[in-house]
Amino acid sequence: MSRLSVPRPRLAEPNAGSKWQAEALRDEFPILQRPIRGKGLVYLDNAATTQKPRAVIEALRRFYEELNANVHRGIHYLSEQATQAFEQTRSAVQRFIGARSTREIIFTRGTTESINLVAWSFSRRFLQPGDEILITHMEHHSNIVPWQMVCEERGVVLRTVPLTSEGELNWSAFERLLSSKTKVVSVAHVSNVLGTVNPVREIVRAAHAVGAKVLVDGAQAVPHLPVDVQELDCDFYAFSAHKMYGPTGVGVLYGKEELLEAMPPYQGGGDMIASVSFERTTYNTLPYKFEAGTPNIADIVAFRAAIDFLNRLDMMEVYTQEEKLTKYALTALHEVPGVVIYGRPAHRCGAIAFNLDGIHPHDLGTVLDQEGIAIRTGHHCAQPLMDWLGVAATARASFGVYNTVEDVDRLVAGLYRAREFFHL
Amino acid sequence: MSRLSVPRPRLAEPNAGSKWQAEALRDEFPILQRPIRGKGLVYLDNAATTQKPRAVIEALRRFYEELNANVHRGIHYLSEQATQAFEQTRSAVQRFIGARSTREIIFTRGTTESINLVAWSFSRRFLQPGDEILITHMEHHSNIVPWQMVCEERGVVLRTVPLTSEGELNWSAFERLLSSKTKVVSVAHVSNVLGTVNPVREIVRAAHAVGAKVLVDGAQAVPHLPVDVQELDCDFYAFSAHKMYGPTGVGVLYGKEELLEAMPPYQGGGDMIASVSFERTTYNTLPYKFEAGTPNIADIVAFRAAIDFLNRLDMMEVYTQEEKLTKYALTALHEVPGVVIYGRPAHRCGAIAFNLDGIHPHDLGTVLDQEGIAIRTGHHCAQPLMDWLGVAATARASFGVYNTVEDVDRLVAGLYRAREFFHL
Amino acid sequence: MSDLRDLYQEMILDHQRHPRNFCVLPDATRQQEGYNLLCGDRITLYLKLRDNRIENISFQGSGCAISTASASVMTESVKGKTIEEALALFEAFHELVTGQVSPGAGRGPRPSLGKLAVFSGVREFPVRVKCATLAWHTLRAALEGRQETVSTE
Amino acid sequence: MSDLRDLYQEMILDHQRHPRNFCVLPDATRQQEGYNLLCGDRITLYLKLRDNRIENISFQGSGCAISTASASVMTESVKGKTIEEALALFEAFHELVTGQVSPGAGRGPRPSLGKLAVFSGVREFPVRVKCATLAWHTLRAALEGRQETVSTE
Ligand SMILES: Cc1ncc(COP(=O)(O)O)c(C=O)c1O
Ligand SMILES: Cc1ncc(COP(=O)(O)O)c(C=O)c1O
Repeated sequence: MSRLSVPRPRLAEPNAGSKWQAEALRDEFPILQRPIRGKGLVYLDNAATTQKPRAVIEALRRFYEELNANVHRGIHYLSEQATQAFEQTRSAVQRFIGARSTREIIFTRGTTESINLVAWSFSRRFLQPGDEILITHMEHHSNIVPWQMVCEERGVVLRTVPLTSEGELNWSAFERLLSSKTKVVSVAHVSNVLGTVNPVREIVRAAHAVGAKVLVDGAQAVPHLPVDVQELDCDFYAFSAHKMYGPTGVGVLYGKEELLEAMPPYQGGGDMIASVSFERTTYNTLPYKFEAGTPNIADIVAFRAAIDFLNRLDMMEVYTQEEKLTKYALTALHEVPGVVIYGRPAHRCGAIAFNLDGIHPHDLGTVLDQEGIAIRTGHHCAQPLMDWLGVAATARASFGVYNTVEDVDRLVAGLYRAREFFHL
Repeated sequence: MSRLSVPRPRLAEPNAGSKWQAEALRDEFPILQRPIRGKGLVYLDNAATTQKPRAVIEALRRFYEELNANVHRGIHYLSEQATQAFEQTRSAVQRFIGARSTREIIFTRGTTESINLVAWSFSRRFLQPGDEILITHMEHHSNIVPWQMVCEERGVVLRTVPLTSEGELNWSAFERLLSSKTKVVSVAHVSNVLGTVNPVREIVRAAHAVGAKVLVDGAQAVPHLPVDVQELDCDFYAFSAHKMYGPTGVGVLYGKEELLEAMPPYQGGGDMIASVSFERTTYNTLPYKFEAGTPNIADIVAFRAAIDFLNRLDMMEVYTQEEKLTKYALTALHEVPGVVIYGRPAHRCGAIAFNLDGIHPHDLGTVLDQEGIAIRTGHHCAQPLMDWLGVAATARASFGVYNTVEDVDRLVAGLYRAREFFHL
Repeated sequence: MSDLRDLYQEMILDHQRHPRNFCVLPDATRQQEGYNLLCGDRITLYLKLRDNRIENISFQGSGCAISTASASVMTESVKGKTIEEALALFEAFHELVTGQVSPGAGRGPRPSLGKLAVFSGVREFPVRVKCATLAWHTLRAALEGRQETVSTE
Repeated sequence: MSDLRDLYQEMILDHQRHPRNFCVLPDATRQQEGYNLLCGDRITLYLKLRDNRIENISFQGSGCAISTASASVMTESVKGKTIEEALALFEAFHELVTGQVSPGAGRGPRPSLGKLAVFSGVREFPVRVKCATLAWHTLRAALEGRQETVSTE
């Protein structure tokens, strides 16, 4: 294949001096050892969900084999141990994102539930008809629909910040849309399609200047960047464990304590109450006020192994290494005839959205799948962004810590194969 | 100890002709092999959460090592396989509880979330100020607080059916409270404290006669009884996987299709929408309309192993064997001086609540824990029931399929030990 | 890639590149939207029905090779057929691509599939079944006179 | 069961069976409720403060052996002490039962624990720490003049 005669960008060279090698991490991920359709798995669907290191899978097994019990109310040994392990994850999360206190860390099912919780509870306490909520044109459905529901219910107005032709937030439009009516700005830290990293610190500063609170959808940021919520000064930060090498069914909502204190509870049930009578029910303190019912105990305990894993890698190093790989991939993809890459943000990470002229992304996905290459195709739960891009769907390759230059090369080879197959 | 000279009730004899022996099942539960405080574990806290058979733990491991991917939107092999496994659990649940269609099976985090979903969504569509919701005095907080929240928000009135001195639903009071104002009756199938089995079929019939819908909190029923939602004819049925040998973080809401169709979605986000634009968002079909965001995929897949396990045991046989063990335990506990057992329902299963005169349940719990015996002590998230019983707290022993006559004997020996220890 | 060639037979690629009856039907008596959640594909179907018969049919929209070719071949296959014949053909097609008899299937003899047989490879690609059946689901909705947009998944 | 005897020392059992200062204080200047979510235990504390000093103190309520004995020994220990002395004693007690210096702890020398030392066994029973400290948390709230019910957990 002629492509291979093109000299590789220098970026592909082994990272001398880096703390770890993506190649070496692959051993820790059992699924990467398994053949898919007779070939080695090239997993480039990390923005949908990441694979899990052995340490996480083992932590799950160990919990069920050695500690399993319900938490918070038990006096017996297992319950005490399970509660301790459970709360240790909360502390680990608190440190991982730089929150002030474990009271600010609420466990949910995922980013989607975290955003719904805020939309529901914050609006009940703080929003009046005529108030405005500001989102952007690059949001995931999870950061659109909950706000639409709130707007419909409470007569609040949803406004949308347009994008530049680069696929970045249009800052002057943002400033124009921001006003004293704006009560909430809810924005992705990193776009799950374009990979755009939004200037969250600046957004927060501008929003706070008009008295608005800021929710950051960090689903695609936490796996790729060092995040410090105090530095960002955001009011809420939402993310999912399953996108950062942890188990499915666990999400985090960080919220500033004084806001969470002021907000009414979301769901009612066990654990979130201090006392119940038919006359009067009083609610528990933070964070339990927002955690009704038996939580996803085992997965929350195992989530800690994922955080330990990322801490060991060092998030700054994760960012640096993935940045190199993304640049390599962008260069390599650009060379493939007919490839269109969506968005050219100055600051990006995680995902690359593209199409191959003359091949529907869905057909491309099927061809690549036959080669053992897993990418995502479709609207990526971001239909308004698709409308803005003027396409029904795109292909998307998204990276994790175990992805290598070879993975990118296999993807590129797959694209050539697809062109050939469809007689292009 | 004199107790041992009392001849054992005949019930303790090996169950000739039964399909399986609790003793034999213990091998399938790794945690039961581990010593607690130097002794074999006697786990009698099953109403809080059950232990997990190896098949469930293995299913989790296998999912993460072989199939892990996000569901519903992926075109690649892993996503296709994960989606298939995920939907197979839905079918297994549908068959397990006798639902008409998989569209009636919604996955949640647990019973608590299932009830919150109905309280929120049903009330929005169907409840007017002045309407009444009827619960009972034996409900778990999860079946009280969500309704209190709805009542406060929508001007609906919460009414409570009192209990008989036996700890059963006071039927004539129930009939008196039921009226054309009643729009929802929400009732535990089995009490998590008294073990009372409520006459759900009769409740449904009476409620339907006045036009009310019935939600059954089945958290403590599904692990112990054969449940057929079509036979019960209830409108909603809620339960938790973690109380029926499955993983934490998974719940089920069964709902009649025409009701679910009429109800607005609960949370907004990915998967629950058909299309999103800033002007107009349309919702997905059932059951996805109620499943926003990435679900707890791995645990839902592994949940199927728990259902297979229970199917293998046969729920009728589970019921029969546990009934014998419960009778044995009741007889044995009654013989211990100073034991007070709460409730004497004619039809019971699962849990036995009791106290030992002169010893606070919490102290009792600590003494038993030193013997490797795990029971629960406290209000069991049923404070109104505690108030009705006139106690702040009770001890509770609750059974699972792996509990044996020896477990009960160890509990009883522990009670004697506690009496001795506290100089009674 | 032998499996892939089973899926994308040459006739399918040809219909994708040159879809037949790909136009608006000015004298259509029915029009129906279809939408595939998975690919984001959309199709609009135009039908001219007369005396219980599909006198003319066309489609428009954008989609993947499978859904475009399926719509194209479908229009050719059902043109001139009665409603009953068209529905029976859908059942046969559904069985072909899924390996399962469709829930509403009648008991009569299966009609001959003709050209539709080129879609037999879809059976090995379960996630593509929705692409292959989108046009057909849309057709059924149109024949049953439903109003709302049909969506698969 | 040697561990158990460390927890339930005879003096604790004695105070549980015969709690001291277990009554309502008619001339109390402050009254404070405390509540332990875990056991469902409730305590009401009555205080007579004069010139920054706990002139008299009593309690009522129902609880487990640890919480009852702790409340009983506490009333004995703080009676006659100044508010600062009582709070310093709480810090020392907290350290005794948890092994951790309490967040608000001052830097001065630790006061002598006296009888309170019988609660040293609690440290090995983390879930019982809340029982042992309920009375103390309630005392602190009373001294700080807070209104709401204190709850541990
Ligand atoms: C009767 C009853 N309802 C509801 C619940 C709540 O279940 P979960 O905590 O799994 O949401 C429980 C469990 O404690 C229960 O026993
Ligand atoms: C930017 C963004 N926000 C929100 C979500 C929703 O996350 P989850 O499905 O885990 O709730 C995702 C994941 O797809 C995402 O990429």
